[in-house]
Amino acid sequence: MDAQTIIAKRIARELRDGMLVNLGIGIPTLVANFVPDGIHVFFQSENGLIGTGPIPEQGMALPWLTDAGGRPVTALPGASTFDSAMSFALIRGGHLDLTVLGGLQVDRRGLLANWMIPGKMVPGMGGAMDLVTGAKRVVVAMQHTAKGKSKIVDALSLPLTSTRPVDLVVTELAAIAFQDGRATLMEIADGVSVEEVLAATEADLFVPDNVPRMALEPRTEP
Amino acid sequence: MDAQTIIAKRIARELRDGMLVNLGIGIPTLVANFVPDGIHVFFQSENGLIGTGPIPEQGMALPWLTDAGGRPVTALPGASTFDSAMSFALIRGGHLDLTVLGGLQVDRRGLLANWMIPGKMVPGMGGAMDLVTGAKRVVVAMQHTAKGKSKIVDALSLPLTSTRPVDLVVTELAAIAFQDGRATLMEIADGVSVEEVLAATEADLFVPDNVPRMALEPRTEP
Amino acid sequence: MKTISLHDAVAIIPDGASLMIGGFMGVGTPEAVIDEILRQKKSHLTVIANDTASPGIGIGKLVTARLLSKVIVSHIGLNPETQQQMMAGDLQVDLVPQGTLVERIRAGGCGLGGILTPTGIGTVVEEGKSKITVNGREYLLEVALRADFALIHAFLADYIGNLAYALTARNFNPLMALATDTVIANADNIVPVGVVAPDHVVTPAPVVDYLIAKA
Amino acid sequence: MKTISLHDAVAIIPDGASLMIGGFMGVGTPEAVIDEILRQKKSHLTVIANDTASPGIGIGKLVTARLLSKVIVSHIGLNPETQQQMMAGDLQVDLVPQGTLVERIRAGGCGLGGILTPTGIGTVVEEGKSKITVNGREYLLEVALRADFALIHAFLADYIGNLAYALTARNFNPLMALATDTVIANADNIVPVGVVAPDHVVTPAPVVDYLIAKA
Repeated sequence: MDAQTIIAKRIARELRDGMLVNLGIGIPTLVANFVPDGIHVFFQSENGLIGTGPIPEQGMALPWLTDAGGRPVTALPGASTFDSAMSFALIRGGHLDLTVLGGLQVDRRGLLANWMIPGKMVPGMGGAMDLVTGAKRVVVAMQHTAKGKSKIVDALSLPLTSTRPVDLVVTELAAIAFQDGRATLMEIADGVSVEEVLAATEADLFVPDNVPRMALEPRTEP
Repeated sequence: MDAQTIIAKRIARELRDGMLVNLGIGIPTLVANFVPDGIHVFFQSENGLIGTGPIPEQGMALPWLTDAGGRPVTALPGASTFDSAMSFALIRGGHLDLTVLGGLQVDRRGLLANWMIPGKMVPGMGGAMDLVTGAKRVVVAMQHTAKGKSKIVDALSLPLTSTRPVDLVVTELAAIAFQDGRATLMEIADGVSVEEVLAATEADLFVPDNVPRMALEPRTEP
Repeated sequence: MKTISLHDAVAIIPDGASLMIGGFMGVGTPEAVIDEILRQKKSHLTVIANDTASPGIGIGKLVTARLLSKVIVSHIGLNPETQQQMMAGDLQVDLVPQGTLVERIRAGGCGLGGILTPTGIGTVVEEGKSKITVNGREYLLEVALRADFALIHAFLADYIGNLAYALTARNFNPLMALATDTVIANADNIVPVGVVAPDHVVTPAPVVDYLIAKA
Repeated sequence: MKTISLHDAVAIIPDGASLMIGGFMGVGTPEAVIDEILRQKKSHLTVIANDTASPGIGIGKLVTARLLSKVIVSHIGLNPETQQQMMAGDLQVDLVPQGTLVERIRAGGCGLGGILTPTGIGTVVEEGKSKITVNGREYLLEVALRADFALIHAFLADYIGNLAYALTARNFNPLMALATDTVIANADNIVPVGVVAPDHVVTPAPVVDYLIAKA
């Protein structure tokens, strides 16, 4: 299984029935492919849609029904559309149960940097600062390392997204939770040892006595 | 002609084609009866309606299509309805061309008091403070005196509605404009002398050499 | 979102709760919910709403039954009983300019701490508030307002909780539906999911906690 | 409201004007108006919008043609030309969090001086701004934003200027339609007055200054 699929399947296990969820561009988008049967999740696109459905079949796209990347999507029965003020009222106002975003770096306390590399790449923060600041639960989906360097760092070298720490980081190696300013190794992926995770991680991790394997199969509870 | 009709007919001459207008409860409401032929005015009700039409015919009222006093109205073709945030966005945001309100007192500079008589009558300001603060033009419709006392006073004894002075006060005796902090007697009603107006007015009025009669017939220009 | 009986919805509300109640002079107020609050004799309530309607209508019924200890409203002029209880010191009445009230509620629902408005500057409304100058103009800082429960009236709901409103019964309802911990909606009509066009939904389903089932 | 030709609508816009342009990655941008701005070679424009789309789409065309001196946007990641012109110092790019941008535009249209948001606190976004504590939480004061012109795309207009939008093409359009001195709307369909239900109008006619006639 490739890294992206591992990450997406694991994060899909965070979904609960009735949740309002925002998925960022990239790996987070893949989470929508693994919603467990029997639960209904509302996916929000911050461009003004709740009830985002799959990519339309050939010939059935509409240019003004798109995701936040501008790509055509469909709308499920019960969808709603609204202006950008309502969209960010939902995000900033605490109505969003879960946001899944990409990350460039996460520090030992869970602080996230994901919107620019000074002098190199300045995409802008888009909705990321509001999402991290306002969502009830923030999950980061990212590869554990980039060019051999850990993305889970002691201190951020890139500009901060929000002073609100993220709750969970899921990589192809591990699931790491951030609570009370401390990073805890919650789960390790199949075929990966605790030592390998620690070696690939710059930040100090608290390692419980027993670290379970990362489950990837769909949750069956509602 | 009774005092209310004189006032309403005179204020109707302030209407121009395409204006967005809010009429308060009481005498201001009557202005809608005298819209000149050939012009189209948008009447806003602050409870969330543009395109307020006349009172419905017997048996054709709808309990959830009402004016700001809760009385059934009709909606003209091209009407729109919206929430209270949009309603006051229009009012506070400078989109309202004209508001016509009742008044308890107006002072020599045009400052209005119209929302409470301490210890006696406390209706609350409702939308009045936003309307006076935000509308492009503010016209007060009121009787010139109450219980023999002038309502156009030197200094307000009642709580202020807004620091923004009104533009015009129309009574059954006169039209008085407020500009640059000064009250000017613009027009006098038929059968009334300048001296009678001055006698009925506590505030100092500037009286031009020639004070024309208050015209009440509909304007014919657009 | 849970579908719930009228009785059970109101039973959730404890005495002393703060309620945002939609409506403008009773139009757009969930009248059945008001009647059930009376029947269950909830007391010491704080109500945030545009007005207290008139005796016998909407929030006016709660005033008459003396179930309220405080109201935050823009207007009480058409309910003499509110004025009498206020003058007698039995009911605390906080009067807020209507445009300020709606923005304070909206801010509460949108995660904003407050807004700057020119309304009220230089009047009794400014007492105790900060004044902030932006681009040479002075504004009052008005802070966000939230409550425990929102009592919402809609014209249409679908079975997952999307709401649409009718004409002037919309007013404060969609704003209040964002600004409380628990949102209880009562709709004139409940329709199958997919029947309301996405562009015509005003309150998206995920913000509604309870939809009152048709009796 | 005046109905006007596409040519005449754009001719009103002077060089150096500030424009709010609806759209999100080009979706909901009045593409025909963009093309006419290119044809008339308006220059030194300031654009306030969610993003600069991609090269060849919407606002991206204005970037490529180098007609802009400044943009105030939340995102430029999908337009490498914007990034290049910014790095080269040819284009001033003010990056604003999307939720803050939309509230600043809304404040400009609603007569508010600004809003308090938690977004950006503790980040580079807070530089030079006031921080205000409300109920123990710190907020940034973000001030209202207005522009000279709004370029609005609607799905439906009626002949007096009421506008309705389609699906995700709504986005910033209705907010910008309140926040500028002059509002120019281009609609896919212009329908007789009375055909759009009052509850389905999103932008009320009186705020629209010019409606572009169908060619």
